[in-house]
Amino acid sequence: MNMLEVDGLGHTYKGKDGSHTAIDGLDFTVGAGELVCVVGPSGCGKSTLLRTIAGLIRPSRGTVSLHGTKVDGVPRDLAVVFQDYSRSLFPWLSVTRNVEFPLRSLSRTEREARAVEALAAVGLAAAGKKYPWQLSGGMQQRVAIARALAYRPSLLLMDEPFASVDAQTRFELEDLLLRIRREQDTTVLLVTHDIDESVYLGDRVLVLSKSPATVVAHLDVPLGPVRDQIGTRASEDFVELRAKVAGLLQGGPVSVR
Amino acid sequence: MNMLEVDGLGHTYKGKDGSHTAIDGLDFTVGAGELVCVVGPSGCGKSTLLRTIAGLIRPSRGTVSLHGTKVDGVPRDLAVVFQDYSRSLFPWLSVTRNVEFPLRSLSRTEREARAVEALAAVGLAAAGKKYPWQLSGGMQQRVAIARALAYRPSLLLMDEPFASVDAQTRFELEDLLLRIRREQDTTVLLVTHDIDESVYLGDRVLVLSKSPATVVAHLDVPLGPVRDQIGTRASEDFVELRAKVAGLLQGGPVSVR
Amino acid sequence: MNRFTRTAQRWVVFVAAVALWELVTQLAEASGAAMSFFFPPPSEIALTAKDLWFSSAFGKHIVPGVGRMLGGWALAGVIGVAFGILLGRSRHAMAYLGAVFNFLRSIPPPLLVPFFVAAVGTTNMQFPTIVFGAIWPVLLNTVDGARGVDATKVETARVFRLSRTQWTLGVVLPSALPKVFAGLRLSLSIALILMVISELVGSANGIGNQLVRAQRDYEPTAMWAWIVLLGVLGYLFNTVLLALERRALAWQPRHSLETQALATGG
Amino acid sequence: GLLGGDDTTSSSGSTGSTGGVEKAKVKVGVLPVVDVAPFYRAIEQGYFKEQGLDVEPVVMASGAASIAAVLSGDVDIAFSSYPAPLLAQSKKIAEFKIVADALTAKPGHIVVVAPPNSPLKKPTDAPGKKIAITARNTMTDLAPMSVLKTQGVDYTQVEWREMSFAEMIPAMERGEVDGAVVVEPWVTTAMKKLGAVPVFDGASGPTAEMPMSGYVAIGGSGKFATTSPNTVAAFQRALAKAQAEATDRTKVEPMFVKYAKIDQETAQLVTIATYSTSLEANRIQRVANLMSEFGVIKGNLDVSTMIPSSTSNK
Amino acid sequence: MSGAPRVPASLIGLAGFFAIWEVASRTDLVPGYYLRPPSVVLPKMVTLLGDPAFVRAVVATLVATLLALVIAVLIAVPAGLVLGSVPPVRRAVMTLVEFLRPIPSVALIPLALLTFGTGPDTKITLAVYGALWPILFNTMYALDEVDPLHVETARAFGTGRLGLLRRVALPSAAPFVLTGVRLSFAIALAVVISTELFSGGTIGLGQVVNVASGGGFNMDTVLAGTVLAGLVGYGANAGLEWLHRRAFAWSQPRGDAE
Ligand SMILES: Nc1ncnc2c1ncn2[C@@H]1O[C@H](COP(=O)(O)OP(=O)(O)OP(=O)(O)O)[C@@H](O)[C@H]1O
Ligand SMILES: Nc1ncnc2c1ncn2[C@@H]1O[C@H](COP(=O)(O)OP(=O)(O)OP(=O)(O)O)[C@@H](O)[C@H]1O
Ligand SMILES: [Mg+2]
Ligand SMILES: [Mg+2]
Repeated sequence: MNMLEVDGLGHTYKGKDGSHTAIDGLDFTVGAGELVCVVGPSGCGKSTLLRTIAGLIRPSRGTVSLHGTKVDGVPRDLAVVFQDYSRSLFPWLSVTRNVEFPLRSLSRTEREARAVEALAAVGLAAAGKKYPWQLSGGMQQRVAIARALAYRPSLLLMDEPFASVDAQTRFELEDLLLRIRREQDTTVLLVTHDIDESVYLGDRVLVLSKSPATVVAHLDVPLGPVRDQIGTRASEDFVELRAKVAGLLQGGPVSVR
Repeated sequence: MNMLEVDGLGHTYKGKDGSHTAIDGLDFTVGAGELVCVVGPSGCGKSTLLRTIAGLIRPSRGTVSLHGTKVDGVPRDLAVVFQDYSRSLFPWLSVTRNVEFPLRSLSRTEREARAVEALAAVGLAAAGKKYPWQLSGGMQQRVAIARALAYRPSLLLMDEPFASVDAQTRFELEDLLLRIRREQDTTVLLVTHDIDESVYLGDRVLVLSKSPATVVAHLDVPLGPVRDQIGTRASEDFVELRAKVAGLLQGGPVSVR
Repeated sequence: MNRFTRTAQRWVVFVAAVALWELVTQLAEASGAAMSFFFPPPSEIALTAKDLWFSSAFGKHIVPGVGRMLGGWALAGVIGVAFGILLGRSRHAMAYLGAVFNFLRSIPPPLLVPFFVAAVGTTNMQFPTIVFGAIWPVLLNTVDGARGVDATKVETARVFRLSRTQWTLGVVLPSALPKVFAGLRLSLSIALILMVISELVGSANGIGNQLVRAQRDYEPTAMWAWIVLLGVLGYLFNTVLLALERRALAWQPRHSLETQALATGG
Repeated sequence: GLLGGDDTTSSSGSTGSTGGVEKAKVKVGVLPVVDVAPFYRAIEQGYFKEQGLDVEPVVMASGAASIAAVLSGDVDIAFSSYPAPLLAQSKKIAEFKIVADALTAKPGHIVVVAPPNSPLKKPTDAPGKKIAITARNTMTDLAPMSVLKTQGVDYTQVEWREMSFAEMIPAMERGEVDGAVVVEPWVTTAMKKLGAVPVFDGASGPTAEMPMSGYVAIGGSGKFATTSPNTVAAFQRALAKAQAEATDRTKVEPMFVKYAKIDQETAQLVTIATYSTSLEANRIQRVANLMSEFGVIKGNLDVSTMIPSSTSNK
Repeated sequence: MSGAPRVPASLIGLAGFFAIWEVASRTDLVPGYYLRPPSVVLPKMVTLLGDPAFVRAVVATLVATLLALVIAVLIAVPAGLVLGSVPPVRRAVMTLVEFLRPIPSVALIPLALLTFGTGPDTKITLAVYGALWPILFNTMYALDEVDPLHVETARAFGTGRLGLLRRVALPSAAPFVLTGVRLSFAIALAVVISTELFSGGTIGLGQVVNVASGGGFNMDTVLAGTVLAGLVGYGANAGLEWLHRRAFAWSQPRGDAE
């Protein structure tokens, strides 16, 4: 069964001076345990899409269904890594407390264990006692990732989660995500600007058009469940898919650069 | 003559619970009109380096000199694109007003002309009247870039300026930066996590070590002043340099993936 | 900057002001200026104050009033924060209660005396008067702070389906806290002022009662001594509150403009 | 020259000539009480105009405020209950001159009342009881204390509670106080609203016919009372004319309603005290003596020094 | 307290308040002759508003309040900007300020009468003194909360100290400063009315109430004055809120789903 079903979804932001249609008539589904990458031009409506799925904004048109029931309000068992990661951390809580914050149903020790584990996974084992504003941009972003992972959601929405980390860390985090997805069978919807990343991570890649976003293509990525940074990226399939996505994004014929 | 001279630069953040040395004993110079890319692991101290050069924090050790005079306070003719672009925009000003903010010395019409030009250059001609919070992440980042460009500084410091835009836009902005640098003879120091980008853009690439940051290598990029996205990236020199930077960053021997 | 210069900085203006006060009043007295009777020099006030404050007046006039004032202020703080968060985060609460609160807030406390006299009687009205007057700065500032919770943080909280308490105490309250403290500091002095005003009616003791008696009995030195006592009390309570504030807001990257100034030497 | 000519001008002024007033425009600080009813009548009937005065009433909130206003020179003449200016004079704040006497207590004007079920039924009940007064060291506590003292009751054991007249009535109803010292129109009001009963009269025995209030000005070099004797005399003449008419209820009742905001019904019931037509130092001296007796004034105060030399009343 | 300007809901709230008062007064839960019910007070208020003398008094009170508020803003905002951004000055001045703040203006009335006379100067001066603090404190605290990155951005673009205050600190502090102004309006109104009430001398709502309460049970007039003061403050607050919404649309809360 489909975990997530998006049906005729559209959203228009209303303002005093005119309204702005961010997304329009989006249709797609995501199966349970799938990892779908979303790519699209800047400002096309990817963040808006994630927000509607998370139930944070009520779409102007269409529906989002989770497990067959229509989303109305924030669904359970959901975690989001926001694009604006620095603002999504609570400045009055230390890094560890930030990660522990959503885990209120757990016992204290379990909470701590989860936080320590998640922070170690993103390479921030030593930063637990610091406050968010004492961290670099990339470190803050990793705290936000650690918080989402520690929550162990069944649906994980990530909005450009690796934008601010260096290449090396990015690779490690990508592999971390793949591993966790395998282990916990998490469904992931991940927005990225890195075409390579979308192909490397995704079971499928959803290509969106310019604003208002519509679905341009829905590509399957037949690279198998286990991937590795060097082998996979060097494979012919990978290079071909990458070029395909890039071409779709440019809106022109597929060209390899 | 050297435009920028960094000499034994070190900075230690002091906190209630211990202090943290972000950078230590950095030495390098940047010639006038050069474009130097800085790469380094997340949290190594790149943003701290830019802040000391901009005179926003006083370094604990060492000096920064511009045109041979020691920096004390914010130097003139400087523009910064901050990593945390969304917070660096003023929420009470419209996009156009944000871009006009630093152009106080100009006449009103000239200010407006510059803002319109800069916004058009980053592809936001239509967003001038909106407020920053009505924009997507990537659009906000482009506003911050437009603001810095409209200022026409002689020294431009950019902290991961293209992290939140899609690949296509990123290419366009990279080329825009190269063009402006050529036309206005701007000296640019640009922090990036994208190794390809650092090689594509830079006259030189400065590779920093893990925290506390020290200079690992200072690579010349002999790709000539005019580059193009398809040709340059496909060139052998490019691929080789890219691999070299990646290797240096990993701290191990150079390996090509 | 070392401790000593900081302390010196803290007191230099105060000491200069008192010195000037002394000088002016002494000169006025010496020249026999008309109103000098009502403006005694601070040295004289200090002597009277010593006798007045540390006599039996302490237990009789100072302690009960100050106790009421502190209690009233604390209650006002709790109510103000609670309603502030409610009104700041709930459109409905604001729609229904906002008007009533704005109406009540605008009634000058002395005009409210009839209500309190009617409701709790003449002798018991001090406490409600203090609470009623001291609520507003906390309430309004809390509303402001609660409404100002950053949008991304609101969304983060909603995504993780925080419980109501966690949302209120863990997100809204901390982000409103700096503004709450601004309100609490304003309320503190208002509570002290209302303590005095409320002691004008129906009471046989209290600083306000003594102050007005000194006024009526043409004893300006005593009157000034009571006024100075209010200043001293205000200063003391404020100092304690500031220490509390520093602890509660320790997480803040202290204070942006100040650190800027320090970091760059000006 | 001004000081030298004082007496002659004032005597010529007292013959009724209006040409001699030094200051035609006079500001008078008054309170919204029954004591000033004749003053308003004098304005309404043009008695001040007859004397060449243009009198502007400035309504103050309390005797103390009125005194402060006259001290600062903001008003030329201030109405006040006597204790305040006498106390101020004894502290040598300024040279107070009593320009005119306003009201003298008659039985029923200042009364200690108690609600019907109060334990305070007679003067001897007073010790240990809570009794509401407007303020300490005013007529509201001095007069009853004096009465109690002469009856041999221990007045020091009374617990005085300070509040406004309006608050005394609900306070008595709630039993917060056992009684209250009220003056007209509140005596009437308390009886009407609460069925309050008089316990004893505040103006009886030692305080019978006690002067309650008057009009004061400031003397001394350069001050109104000294520089404008003719004006003072003119004021006295005009006011005296109205005070003399005040024995006629119909002439003061409208003033009660209009200026003291007493409702028609109550106004018809209030006891009207005596409005003095003369200014006698020895009568007012009784107030000073009363204040000395209870330690409000330290030492003795000679009220005769406070009567301006130009006084037209004998 | 700005929010959805839903008139019906706000009226329901106010109506509820008056209903409770009416019931309390009618059932003699409180002495009804003393706390007159709104059904008596509100008509009385309307009657009084037809009396030119009363209207003059209300206008006098309002003008004094507004004048005091304007003066307080002109003093407190610049002072708050300086105190909030120059730590040494802040340290030096705050000690004195903390001594002065808790001194009630009511206690200063006699001294003010002696110094400024019975004219409107007294009440305006005292009202300025009372209204300064909320504006000053909210300005100072708002400066503490200015986003450091805004400051850094402006500084990086060569903005000087004054420019920083005017172009960054002031706009980002402005919404909270306006909240301070809303607090201050009520305080200025309270001080003006209290001064009229306790000192007299000038015409005003406070004096009307004082005169009324001196002459027997005119509690209807007293309460009408009280309700009117509340309505005046309510109106002023609504105006300031409207200003807030207009001027600071950027600071409106976001992130709540409708
Ligand atoms: N205000 C601060 N107080 C204390 N420590 C800080 C502060 N700012 C940064 N640091 C620390 O200094 C180090 C360097 O931070 P910086 O922001 O310069 O890193 P960066 O190289 O820009 O990293 P990134 O690529 O993730 O942005 C980090 O370890 C961080 O924790
Ligand atoms: N609160 C808002 N009010 C009005 N318009 C908005 C608002 N938020 C977003 N928009 C508009 O909606 C469009 C889509 O925004 P969104 O943030 O979803 O883009 P995005 O795909 O995430 O872009 P990016 O990759 O740059 O983050 C943009 O054109 C933006 O201007
Ligand atoms: Mg986005
Ligand atoms: Mg950084």
